[in-house]
Amino acid sequence: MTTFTPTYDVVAEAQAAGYFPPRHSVEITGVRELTDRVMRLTFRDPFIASHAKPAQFVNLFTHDDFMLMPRPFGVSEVEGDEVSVIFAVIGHGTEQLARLEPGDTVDVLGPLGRGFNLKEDANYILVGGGLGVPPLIYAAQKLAENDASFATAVFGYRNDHFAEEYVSRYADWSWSIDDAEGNVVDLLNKLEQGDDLKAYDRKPVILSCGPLPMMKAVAAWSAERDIPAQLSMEQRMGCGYGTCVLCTVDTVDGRLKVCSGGPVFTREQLGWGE
Amino acid sequence: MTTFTPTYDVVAEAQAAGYFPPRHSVEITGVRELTDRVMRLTFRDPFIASHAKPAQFVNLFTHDDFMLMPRPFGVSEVEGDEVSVIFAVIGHGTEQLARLEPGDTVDVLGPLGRGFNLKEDANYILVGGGLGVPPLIYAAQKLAENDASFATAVFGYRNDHFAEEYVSRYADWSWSIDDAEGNVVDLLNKLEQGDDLKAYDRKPVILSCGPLPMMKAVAAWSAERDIPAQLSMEQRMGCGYGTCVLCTVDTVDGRLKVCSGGPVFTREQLGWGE
Amino acid sequence: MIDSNQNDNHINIYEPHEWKHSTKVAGVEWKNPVGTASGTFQYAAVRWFYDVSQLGAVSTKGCSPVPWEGNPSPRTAEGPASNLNAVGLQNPGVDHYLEDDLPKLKKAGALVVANVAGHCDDDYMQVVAKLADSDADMLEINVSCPNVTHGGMSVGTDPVALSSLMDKLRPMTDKPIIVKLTPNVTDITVPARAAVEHGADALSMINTVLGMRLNIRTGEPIIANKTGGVSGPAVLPIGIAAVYRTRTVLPDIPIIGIGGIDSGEKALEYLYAGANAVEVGAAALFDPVAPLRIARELDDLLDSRPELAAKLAAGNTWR
Amino acid sequence: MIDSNQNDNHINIYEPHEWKHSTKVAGVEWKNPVGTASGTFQYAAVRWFYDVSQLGAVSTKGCSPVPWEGNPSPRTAEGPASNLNAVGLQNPGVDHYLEDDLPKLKKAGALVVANVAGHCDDDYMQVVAKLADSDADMLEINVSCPNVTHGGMSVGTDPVALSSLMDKLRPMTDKPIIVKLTPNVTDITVPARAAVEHGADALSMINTVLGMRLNIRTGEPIIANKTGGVSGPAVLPIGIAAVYRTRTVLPDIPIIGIGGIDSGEKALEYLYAGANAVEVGAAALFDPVAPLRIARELDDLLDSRPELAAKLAAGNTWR
Ligand SMILES: Cc1cc2nc3c(=O)[nH]c(=O)nc-3n(C[C@H](O)[C@H](O)[C@H](O)COP(=O)(O)OP(=O)(O)OC[C@H]3O[C@@H](n4cnc5c(N)ncnc54)[C@H](O)[C@@H]3O)c2cc1C
Ligand SMILES: Cc1cc2nc3c(=O)[nH]c(=O)nc-3n(C[C@H](O)[C@H](O)[C@H](O)COP(=O)(O)OP(=O)(O)OC[C@H]3O[C@@H](n4cnc5c(N)ncnc54)[C@H](O)[C@@H]3O)c2cc1C
Ligand SMILES: Cc1cc2nc3c(=O)[nH]c(=O)nc-3n(C[C@H](O)[C@H](O)[C@H](O)COP(=O)(O)O)c2cc1C
Ligand SMILES: Cc1cc2nc3c(=O)[nH]c(=O)nc-3n(C[C@H](O)[C@H](O)[C@H](O)COP(=O)(O)O)c2cc1C
Ligand code: FES
Ligand code: FES
Repeated sequence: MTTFTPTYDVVAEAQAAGYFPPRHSVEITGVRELTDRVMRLTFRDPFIASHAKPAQFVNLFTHDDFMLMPRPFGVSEVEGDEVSVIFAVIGHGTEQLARLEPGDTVDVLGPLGRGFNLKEDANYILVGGGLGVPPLIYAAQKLAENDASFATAVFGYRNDHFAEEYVSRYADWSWSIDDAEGNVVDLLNKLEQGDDLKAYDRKPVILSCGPLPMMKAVAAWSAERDIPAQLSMEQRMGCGYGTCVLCTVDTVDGRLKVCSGGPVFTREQLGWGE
Repeated sequence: MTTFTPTYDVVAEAQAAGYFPPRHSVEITGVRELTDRVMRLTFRDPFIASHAKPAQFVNLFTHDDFMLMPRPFGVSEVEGDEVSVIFAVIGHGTEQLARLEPGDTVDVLGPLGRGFNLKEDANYILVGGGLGVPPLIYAAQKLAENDASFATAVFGYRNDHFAEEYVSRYADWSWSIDDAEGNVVDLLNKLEQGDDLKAYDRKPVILSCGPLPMMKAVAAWSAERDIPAQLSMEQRMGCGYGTCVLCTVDTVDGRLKVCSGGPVFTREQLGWGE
Repeated sequence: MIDSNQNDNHINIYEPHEWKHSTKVAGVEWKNPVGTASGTFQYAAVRWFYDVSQLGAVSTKGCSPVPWEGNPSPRTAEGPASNLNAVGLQNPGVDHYLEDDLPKLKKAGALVVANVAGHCDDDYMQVVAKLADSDADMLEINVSCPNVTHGGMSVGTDPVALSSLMDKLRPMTDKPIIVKLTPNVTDITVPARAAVEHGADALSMINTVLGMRLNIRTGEPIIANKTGGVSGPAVLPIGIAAVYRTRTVLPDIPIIGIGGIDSGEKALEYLYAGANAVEVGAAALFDPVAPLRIARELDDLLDSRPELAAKLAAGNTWR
Repeated sequence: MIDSNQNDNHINIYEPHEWKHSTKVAGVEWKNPVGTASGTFQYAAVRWFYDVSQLGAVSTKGCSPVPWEGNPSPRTAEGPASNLNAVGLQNPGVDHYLEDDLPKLKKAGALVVANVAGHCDDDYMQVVAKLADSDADMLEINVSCPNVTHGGMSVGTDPVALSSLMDKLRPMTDKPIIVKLTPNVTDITVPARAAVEHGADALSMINTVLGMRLNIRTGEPIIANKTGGVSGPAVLPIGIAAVYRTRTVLPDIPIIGIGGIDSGEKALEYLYAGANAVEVGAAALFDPVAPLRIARELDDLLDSRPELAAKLAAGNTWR
């Protein structure tokens, strides 16, 4: 009986009073299985659609009262007032979210966290691995709105290249690799050799999200080349909005909250690859 | 994630193996609000429909994992393979059950307990109060199948006489009263004076279900007249099938389980009205 | 739509099954690591639902020297994802147990853990004396009952009292003695060590957690006894911590994990925490066949964990 | 369709509200009986969601003499209807608190309960010394932290150590001292009495319950610290029992009830158990505005309970 979800428009009330919307219920408008146990879920939320920045995330909540904790997912695309996330089914929570159907509702809180810094006009090299890919799709989508910046997607998948369809809509160049072929650093090296990471005179900036070992390797790769790198981290979360200090990552400035200090940290903050 | 409900036919499997069906999922086929906060819920369950005896009950389970405990309700009518219960919304569990709609599913275990003994050909006087009425409707329904017995319903309601429509389908005679007019014992006395409790030469037997004070008064009334009385008791339950000893009532034979020793006890067992 | 929920993987618990993964508790082989927890299993009720010989073991209702009438009703209330109970150990006494329940269970082929209750040391001794020559396979001493020999506190909360009780019981029988511990203590490893040092062959944990609910319409306690014991899914993390911490201190003692188990996955979690076996309590109140379903789920989960399965079969544990 | 669920009764928590039912804790008036629980409220995070001055009080994150970095990650796991945490009291220290959090909260109009952490008696003394002259309205001493002065056990589990700590802290300040007790003890009324006899003006209870989860894919603990503290709905009956039993032993001490509160109804249940006020913890993790929503629900529920409301307003309790 903890259903926190009001049936009235709590988002409008919060905004009218000058506050950020609390957890609220939204309608699922689309569900697609991209590959085995990887789902794309779309819901209608004008507030999140108009405010979310790349690498920001949303907390989704299951309808199962055994699982009260938030499930954080990076925003992967926004179309009109519809927001999409792409997620892997790894436990009971994502199993339940994977069973949602259009017309169902789900509770959401967001957008949360600090996204990528995309202010600079640059050639953003989006280095993603596995389920780190979704936020980078959204980065590509946002970058596509800015003619002065470019987006080069460099994605690594375990097997099926499930997100190419989406990223290819937005990225200026899109490359991918899977475990059978090698890892993203192999791909980066190959692209570098073929001069495929250059975009006219634009300065390269790495945006990365993926498994920890991959991101550490990417950080080292970028450090060697003195390319700035922004890395989006993952951590088990209690609240997702900065109130519980359950989601820390070790940085050169001490233990910082991933949910509000991040999820995006610079290579320098993490002290990686130096 | 304790959904115990299999999606396959566990009832058939259990029966095939010679066992009683465990908890299983059934489809709601009808929902009606009889009066303020009193609902009639119908579900399809061939097993319960063909086995339930009057005053036997079913455990219903909510879909809310906060509320794992069974909600026991007396069977109030059976039509074909559909089973109905009538219940008052008194807490969070019944609130949730009241929100079910046709096509929804609900988990059920039953039929449970020992019902009324209706073997004797007699004039059964069904004395019900409030939400004790539903099992007596089913007693009337079953008695209607036996030409040698009669059913005289004597029901007390708080205000709205919500069950008359149903009991009048089956009972040979049906009387009712509400709080504004008096209580069931007042009504019994009035009917006795008007000779309305007699059914030809049939021996009277009282079947009663209702609030404790009412049943005690009915027990006293029947004891004075030396009329046998079977009383259906209510107790908070843990399991409903006799395994936990959480549902006892004090009897002359010690503390007995309401769910499996009862819910029906004789006046003598309870030591009431002597 | 992804359909990977375990409940949708059809396990027909009524079909004959060859158990693949056994365990050993204090030298006694269980055909699988799942038993019932005391107080949530009565043969007369459960026999209608499944073949009780299919379980690893059945722990029967706490047994006292004479019949006990228990607490007045209501005896139960609900908590979020839990059940509260205050049965007060109502049971028909050890003589009835020996004449009725035990022979029926043995005839049905069950491996029987006879749970023993007492309000003073003498109660326990009387029951153990009678069970010593019985067909019960193991004894489980419930030390969570209020004990008058030790000033009303339960023996399980007082390591000195527990040691002295064990010193009395241990010489009385060669049957394996399991001591069932209460979580309502500052540090469960203290009574655990006391029990083992004074002769326990195994430990089981946890009994119920002290709790209470009030009726907000009346402002009064729901249970006649006022407080009760919390069980069911809500207590899972408490039971896991108890087993894990005890295993750290006592690397060799067999432990039966109890508390909040309602799926094969949760049973498995206890095994990883260091348990040799588990008992299922409240889940059986919500569905009679839960213990058997859980045993079958666990049997399948162990297929892909040969290292753990081998350790259990040999009487060892994951940790 | 019956529509009586409280969540469908539209309470607009953003609308200005005249609080109808206040309470008094150790002489300090709270505009309503609902505060936040320590460790689940950070002003910098919550200020975006609602006006914190609307709460009865805010209990801030445990404060140590110097910055503490806490435990490594992962720090959290999920239990059925609960959350497990092992933050390890990460906080920026009392000086930062006095310079930053506290002035901001006071400026925002909040009634501030400053929660104090320590790994030894001296830690507590240093923090209390600095808070004594601050704008904090009340102090809340968290005695659940592992304490090196007393051999690593938490002071809350040892009534002698707790008494001696209170003897040191009590003379240091005139501010009301609330002692926050851990439920991980054999009998919570024992430290409760020790705290009160040694100068506590009020008690708050419960802190988190010891628990643990393992990952069944790896067989290893989910939380880096291995064990953690269980909070959230699952612990409700444990908290209610703690308050009720303490109230029975200590009829006059103000008690703040904590544990599993996620609705006005559950807050009310604590008041019936004998609490003067409540604090809301984990519920705020699942929805930032939960404490304010609960306060509003309770304010309405108290309308129909004038006797209880009057007692609270006067600083008395239901029991
Ligand atoms: C900022 C952020 C963005 C993320 N974006 C994505 C994304 O776009 N796509 C995607 O597939 N996954 C993403 N994740 C991981 C995703 O949150 C987890 O896979 C998911 O919460 C697992 O839930 P579960 O119930 O299936 O797993 P369970 O293991 O059953 O969950 C138990 C608890 O652990 C937490 N948990 C388990 N695994 C993780 C994890 N890897 N990271 C964080 N919490 C975890 C759950 O949230 C829950 O509280 C992101 C995580 C973070 C922190
Ligand atoms: C044998 C039997 C037959 C019954 N038949 C009917 C019927 O036909 N119609 C009807 O309206 N009611 C009947 N009841 C009562 C019905 O079970 C309760 O009203 C219902 O369980 C309340 O659930 P809740 O979640 O709304 O209440 P809550 O108070 O939220 O429930 C909390 C817990 O207490 C139990 N509980 C609360 N009140 C009662 C009660 N009066 N009796 C037993 N358990 C209770 C619940 O089952 C649940 O486990 C019967 C009870 C029994 C024992
Ligand atoms: C109704 C009920 C009765 C119980 N009776 C006993 C008992 O007689 N002896 C005992 O040792 N434990 C008893 N217990 C405790 C359980 O055996 C078990 O330790 C506890 O419920 C935790 O497990 P669970 O969460 O799976 O229920 C009882 C529990 C319940 C719910
Ligand atoms: C993430 C987290 C951090 C906590 N930190 C503290 C703390 O610093 N000091 C303290 O006294 N209690 C702390 N607690 C305990 C809570 O204040 C509260 O006592 C407990 O969580 C039970 O309440 P709940 O069930 O409402 O969460 C913390 C709890 C959580 C969940
Ligand atoms: S998850 Fe709560 S502070 Fe980050
Ligand atoms: S409810 Fe379990 S024995 Fe009656």
